[in-house]
Amino acid sequence: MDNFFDLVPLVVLIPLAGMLVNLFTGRQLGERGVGIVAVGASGMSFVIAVLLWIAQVNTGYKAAVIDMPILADWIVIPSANVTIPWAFRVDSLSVTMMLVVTGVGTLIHLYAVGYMHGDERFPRFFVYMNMFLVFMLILVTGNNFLMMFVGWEGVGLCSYLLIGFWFDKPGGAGWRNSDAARKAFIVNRVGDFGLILGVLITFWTFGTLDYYREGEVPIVPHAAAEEEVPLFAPALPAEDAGHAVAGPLGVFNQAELWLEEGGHKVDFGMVSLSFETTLTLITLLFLLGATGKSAQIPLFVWLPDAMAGPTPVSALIHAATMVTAGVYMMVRANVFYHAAEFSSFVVAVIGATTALVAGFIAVGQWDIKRVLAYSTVSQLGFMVAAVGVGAYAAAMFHLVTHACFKALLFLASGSVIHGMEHGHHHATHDHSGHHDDGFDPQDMRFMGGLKERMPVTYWTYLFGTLALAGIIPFAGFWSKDEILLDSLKAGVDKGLLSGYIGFVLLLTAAAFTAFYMWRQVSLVFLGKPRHAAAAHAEESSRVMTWPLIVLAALSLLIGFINVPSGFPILGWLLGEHQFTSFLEHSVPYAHAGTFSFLLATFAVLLALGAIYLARSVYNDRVLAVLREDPLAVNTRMQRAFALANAKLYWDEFYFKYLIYPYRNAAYWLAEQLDWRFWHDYAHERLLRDPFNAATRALTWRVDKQIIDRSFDGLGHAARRAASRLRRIQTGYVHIYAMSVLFGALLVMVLILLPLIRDWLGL
Amino acid sequence: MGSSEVATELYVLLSAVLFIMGAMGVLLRRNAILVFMSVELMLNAANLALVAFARQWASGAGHLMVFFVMTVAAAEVAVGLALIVAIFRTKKSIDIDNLHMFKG
Amino acid sequence: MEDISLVTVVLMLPLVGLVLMMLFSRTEQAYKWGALVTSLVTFGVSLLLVRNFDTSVSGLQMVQNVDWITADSFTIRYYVGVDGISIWLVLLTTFIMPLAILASFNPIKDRVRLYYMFMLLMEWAMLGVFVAQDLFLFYIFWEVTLVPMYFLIGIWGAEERIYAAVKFFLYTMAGSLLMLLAILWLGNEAGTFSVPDILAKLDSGELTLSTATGRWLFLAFGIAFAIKVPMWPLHSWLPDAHVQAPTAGSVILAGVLLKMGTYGFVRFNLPLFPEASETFAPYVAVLAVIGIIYGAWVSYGQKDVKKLVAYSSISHLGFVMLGIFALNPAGIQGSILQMVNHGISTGGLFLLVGVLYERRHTKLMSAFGGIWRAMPLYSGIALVIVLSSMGLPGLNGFVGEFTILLGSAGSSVLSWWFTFFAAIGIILAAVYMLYMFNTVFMGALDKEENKRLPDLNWQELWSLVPILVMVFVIGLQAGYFFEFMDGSVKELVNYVNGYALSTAGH
Amino acid sequence: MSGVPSLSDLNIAATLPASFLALYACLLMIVDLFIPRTRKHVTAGLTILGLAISLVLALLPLGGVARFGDGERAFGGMYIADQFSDGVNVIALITALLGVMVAYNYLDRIQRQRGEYYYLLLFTTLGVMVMGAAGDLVVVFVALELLSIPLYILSGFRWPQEASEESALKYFILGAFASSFLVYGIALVYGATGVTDFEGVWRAVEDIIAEDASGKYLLLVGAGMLLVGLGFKVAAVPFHMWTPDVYQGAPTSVVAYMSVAAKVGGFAALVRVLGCGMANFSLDGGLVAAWQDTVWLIAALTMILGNMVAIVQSDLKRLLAYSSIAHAGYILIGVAAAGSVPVANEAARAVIMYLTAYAFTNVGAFSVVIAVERDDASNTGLESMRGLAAKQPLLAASMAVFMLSLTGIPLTAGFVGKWFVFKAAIAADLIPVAVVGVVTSLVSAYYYLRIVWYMYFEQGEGEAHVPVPLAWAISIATVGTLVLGIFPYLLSDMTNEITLAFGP
Repeated sequence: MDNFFDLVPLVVLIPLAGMLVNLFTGRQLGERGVGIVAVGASGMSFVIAVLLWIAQVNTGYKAAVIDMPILADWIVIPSANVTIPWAFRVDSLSVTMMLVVTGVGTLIHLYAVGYMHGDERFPRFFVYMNMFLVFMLILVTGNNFLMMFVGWEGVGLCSYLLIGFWFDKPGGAGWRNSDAARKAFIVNRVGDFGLILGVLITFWTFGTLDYYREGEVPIVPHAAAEEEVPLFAPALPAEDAGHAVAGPLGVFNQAELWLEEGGHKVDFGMVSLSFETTLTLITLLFLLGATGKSAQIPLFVWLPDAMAGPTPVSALIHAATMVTAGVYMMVRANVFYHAAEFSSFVVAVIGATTALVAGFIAVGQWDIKRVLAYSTVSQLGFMVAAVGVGAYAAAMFHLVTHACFKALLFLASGSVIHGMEHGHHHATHDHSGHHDDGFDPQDMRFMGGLKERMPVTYWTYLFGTLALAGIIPFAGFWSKDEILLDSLKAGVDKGLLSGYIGFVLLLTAAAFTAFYMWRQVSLVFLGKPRHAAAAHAEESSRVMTWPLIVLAALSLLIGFINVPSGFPILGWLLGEHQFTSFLEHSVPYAHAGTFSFLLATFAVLLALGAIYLARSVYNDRVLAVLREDPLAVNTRMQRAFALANAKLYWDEFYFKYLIYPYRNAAYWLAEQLDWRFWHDYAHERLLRDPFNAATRALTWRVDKQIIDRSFDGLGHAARRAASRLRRIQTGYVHIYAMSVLFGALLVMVLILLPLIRDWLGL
Repeated sequence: MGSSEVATELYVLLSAVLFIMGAMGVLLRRNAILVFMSVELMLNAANLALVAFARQWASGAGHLMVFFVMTVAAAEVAVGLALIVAIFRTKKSIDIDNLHMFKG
Repeated sequence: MEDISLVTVVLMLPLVGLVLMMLFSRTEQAYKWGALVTSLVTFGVSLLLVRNFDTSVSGLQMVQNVDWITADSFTIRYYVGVDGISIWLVLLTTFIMPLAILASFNPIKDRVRLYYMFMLLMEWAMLGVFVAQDLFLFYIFWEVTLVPMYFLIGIWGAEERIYAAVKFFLYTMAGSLLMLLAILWLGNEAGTFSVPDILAKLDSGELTLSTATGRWLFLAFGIAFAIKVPMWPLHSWLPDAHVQAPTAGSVILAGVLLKMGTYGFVRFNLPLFPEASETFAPYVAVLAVIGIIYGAWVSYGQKDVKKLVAYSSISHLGFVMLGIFALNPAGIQGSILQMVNHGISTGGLFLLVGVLYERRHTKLMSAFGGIWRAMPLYSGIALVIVLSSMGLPGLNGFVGEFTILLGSAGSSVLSWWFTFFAAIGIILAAVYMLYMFNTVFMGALDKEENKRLPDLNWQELWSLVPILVMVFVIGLQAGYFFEFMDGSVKELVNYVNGYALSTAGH
Repeated sequence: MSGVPSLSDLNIAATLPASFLALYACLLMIVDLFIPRTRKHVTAGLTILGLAISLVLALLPLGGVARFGDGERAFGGMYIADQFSDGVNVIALITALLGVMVAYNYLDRIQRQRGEYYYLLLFTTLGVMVMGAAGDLVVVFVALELLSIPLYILSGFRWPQEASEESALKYFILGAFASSFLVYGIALVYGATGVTDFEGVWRAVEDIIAEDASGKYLLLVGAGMLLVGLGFKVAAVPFHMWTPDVYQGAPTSVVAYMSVAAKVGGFAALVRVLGCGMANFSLDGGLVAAWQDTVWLIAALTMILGNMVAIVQSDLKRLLAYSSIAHAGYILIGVAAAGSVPVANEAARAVIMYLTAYAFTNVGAFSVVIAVERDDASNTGLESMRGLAAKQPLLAASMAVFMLSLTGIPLTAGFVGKWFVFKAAIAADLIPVAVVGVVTSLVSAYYYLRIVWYMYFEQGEGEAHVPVPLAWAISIATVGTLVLGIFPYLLSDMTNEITLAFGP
């Protein structure tokens, strides 16, 4: 089964081929052909991922580094000891990500065939989608940070293109889809700035960017390996004793060795830092990258706007896969984060805070997708916080489960939107007199009662909601519970402050989650239709509902892959923490979650309580009469609601203090400083004009007048001396002669100057 | 050198005075012919100096030079007068102050 | 007389083509095609340079070294050759020229013959700059590039063309005259103008430059190159020249001409004045980083697409300068590659702007919007080139920028702050590039006159496709390009550092 | 010196190009009497023939093909036939050839087709040649007058046109005035050294320096006077003021010729007098001549004033006049460099290179002016250049080449000239003046480029009149400018062995 590993390039190349086929022949293929190619490419990629998984299992979770076919090494500078190859890494972590990306991706592709039906840019959409798969898979399969960066920015590009897919759709109030797209790209770039700096420092610290070299296995840390026999003994080449900068080891093992050794200094060109400081620096910079891609504070602002893209995009890119790249990256760098305590603290706090803040904002949103977007931000906060408290396995676990149920929720919401649009079309068609009342198919205020009209969507949506809310036995319960428990344990067992902070914030966030999700369910599906569109909504086609059903099933079941140890019955039935064991082979600091009956019960009760609360606030009776949010009219809650509704004025803050100043400064620089001052004033007033003045002076003053006038004067004087009393006209010849004479005097003075100086004793 | 002989310096001084007088003449006179004669005066001042130096160095080169200067001066006179005549025909004036057709 | 080297052949081909064209071509059509064929043949032959290049040799290859002017106190040689530093720039030149010529087919309707003559003259002079190893020869080519460009801008440029042409000429000449003095001074001391000989003399101690002298000479050369680059704050000629030049002129300006400045730094300043290079490195780097951020910032404030692209060059070349003065192999190799990358992507951007200008005769961004809908092929290509310019990984721009940052981060003469601020430039690049892309290509197609814009015609398409190909080739396979320059750069860096060591020993 | 030299001692063969031309000119003067007024093209043809023969005779020794006579000295050291004088000969003759070509049709157009023009031109040329070969101050003086007097006449050749006459008289009076300075300078040098031949002066200077004799004051003043006299001829600031007026007033064909010829003569003499005679005249026993500072200061002044004033000129002839003043400044740098003994030869070569470049370029530029000038001497404003490129592409291209050459852009002769001159200046450690040189070159670029942009970038009438001989002259000038620019070694190799110094 070893040779299955060699298939890994295909994971990337098949979607690439699909993309190229659709790019060049999309117009000829027609919708059906394009759909087959795109979904087929994605599906085949999934098959390869499954094969790789099988290969992993069969080879005892061996990792492999596979070179890219056709392309040789990417950046190689022998004299600078830089070697950055195109190489894939197959290990349990990358295979996990591959499975998620291609698996969920295929379903969403399939769904999108239905969703995008009839769009004039149908082929282009699938070109982008396949391109996204290409980059996402490069991101997760690359064996070095730079390849990851390629994928990292590449998915950012796809995100840009897909958010702006309907770039010419007239947007409201000066904010267009293309602006949302641009915002996403630029905010991400801010994160990438951190990431690339981190990569640079990583390179100069280790002399390489490879995670692990070919044939190298992760050194299992002694701390984590206490109770277990190390699965793999470190296979260190003998000559590595000296830890050369460009050592034959990948970055992680190198770091492990240096940490063990202690006191290692890293020499950069001008500074020398202790290795621990360097790691802190690197991890903080990586964190900046992660806050961009995984939408954490302070860079999460792009994600809600990203909902301007078609819904499958929101599901695939902005919920299930791309946004988790930051989490993947930090898990990948778990060796670093484990060693960098301060950074981990920051990570935990940022993650937990984001989870809470986003959860809070989600409560105040009207747009069905926006709620989900903030929910995504919040859930990503959970994952990031998990990384921060050292629960790498839990973070990945939540990543996987979240991918399923959040994709489901988005797709289902897409189905709702589709249905609403259909209903609206139907309604306006039927009642020609019906005039538009600012209808927005995504605004939940126009919905209600869709449960009857769209039963499949309703039920799948319900599954997703329960999973997200963390209701046992849905997937979300297992992963969220593991994160909560791990952070509590980090606090209690290891005495980490971040653990306590994380636990409290995340628990609160979990309650918010359940609340806003049930608010959404109530507003969308329950009660009576509040608008003609909702009343006429229709269930989506089967190509759209089937993926929903599959995902709903996954949302229910996927949690069982990592049943915590100590869970009654299920643990015995399905095996305990299977997923963690799988992951451990590539994530040295992954550790299995245990189970706390008390906490689990508490969390579930909390969620149920929040659901109850939500239902009691958003009950049918109230909604039937009120077009406003019940909270907005509640005197005690309305200020909080307004704050949530305004997204905490986060965007406004950025606009006021960053974007407008930057833009205005740009105008000022461009028009005033560079053009008016430097280009015009400095060159004309300070260079050209004085030069012209000098020229004029030389021409009219010196060449004509000084010589003219002074000689004129001289001539007068001379004439007076010669007792010539009559007025004498001057003529040019005289002046010229005078100038010759003057010149002669000048020459005399000049030529005698050294002698004159001698005489005067100077 | 006998006491009756005049020192070379005095000749040179005289020639310098003549030269300066000639130069002043060029500067002050407006009649082309007078200007021209002033130039001749300057040349002759140089001649005087040459002869004086020739006497001092007791070499013939100075004398030789004087002959050439005189010859050339004659040639110049010829050309100069021709020009003056020509311009007189055109302008009915040989006032060199009237020669200012050109302006920078 | 030794055999004629391939470098000479490449160098002289445009001239041969020019002469043949003048002798045998009668019609304008013949001039067009003659120029295109000549430039294509030159490109083809220059590919042989790559094939014959021996990457294990760090010095000059395919050298031709003939005495040209001899005098008792000095000699001047026709001394040409390529090494790892110059070969890609030669290739860049031969690559860009056919594209520029092809892109001129439609827009140039006036004085066609003269135009193509100047184009070939331009190619010849630019190639000369990159292969000349004698300072006299170098200076000749350096100055000669001014002449055709002066005419290209002045005759076929836009409204303000005369002002731009004269400013371009005077600005560049101002710098190069100082360089002329430095060249004369150096040649006078060394008794030769050939750079390898001077280096050998410096190395053997036969010629020594005092610290002060070295610094003065560095400045004299440096200012000339800095104007050409152009480094902030000497950039004021650039927006004029780039904006007013005809499309092909802008392509050549941005694509090749600016590289002469950065190339000059690598070729002359570093090896000839190593001490001064190390001393001035932080100062140059400060200007470079200011340029990166300033250029990007000012680009964002532009209303005219062409001006935006022009200012972006200041930012991009700031990166190149930063890499050069990191004074380590990664930085310098990154810079050299980035010179090529900038030539390709900014050349491409100017071609793109030219396409728009051809159709609408305006370059104001506000005149467009939603072009993607009207011209999908064009916009798709534009997207790739824009991304390449803003350094998307996997495309060429990224490799260069990354390697430069890698170099500057690991530099022993530059502090980390340079890398930090330069990296900010990457963010800002996205800001202005996407601003441009969004304004011109995205958004609603709401202007009536834009709705029926025809997509690319075949000349435009084929002038862009090679650029597209190179964007990917370099982006994915930069190692191949680095391999060629590695030996030469390594030697250069050793030389510079060796000097530093020897002075440290004193 | 004493004793009557025999004819063979005179070594007349060494002076072949000059003596041939002298004889030929005299003969032509007689022959011309028998050529009817309507057939003056015969005179022109004969002039060209004579010049061509003389040119060949001058080129043979310069090219190292043949050397006439026995050694470099002729007429007892009065005439020095070395590479420098060969160089001057060639330049003078080429200039004269071009001068005849541009004149022929021009004279027809202004109805002054007379034989005198041609043989006066020959005499002037002879004067230039002899100046370059002068081995004695007396010869310098005589040659200077031989050069000047015909030029006075030629300047007034368009009489009774007032402008022409006025310029002639002006030139004449001021020229004579300056000559008297020269003569007085000669007298003083003679007074200080007791000799007039350069070799003698050189020796005497060594003695004066060695003894620190008071003669050095006399010598310094004498050198200064010589500088004044010759500086006037080359139009150095502040003796330049006649130049624009005379250039504007004189017939353009004369200007084309004399702007070069007078300069070549003046500079040849300056190099001979200062370089040959007094390069060793250093007051502190060093290697730098006492007059060097003065010369380079004048050079700097000349370059600055010439270039800056040229900018505001609106008449082509005046502009070129100021340009020619500026170029005198550049060449003076070379002369100044000759004041450093180790650099003297290189500097002399630089002067030759520059003068050659200048000859082709400047005659060419004035030829273009002749082409656009109307018969009534109008249309010489800068506007006459507008749109020339569209109507007269070749003429415009030539003019562009000349302008680039005057600016000093590579691949033109002007650059080579500047290169050599600046090189010499740097070798002589005259960096400040070299800096002034390059900075003013930049300034000059502006007004030269303006002519180019008028021709190429703007629309206009573009009227021009290019008869065959003028076309030939322009072509030769263009080709010469380019060939010298591209293959400078053709000339630099020929002038490789210029030796000025008499000293050990």
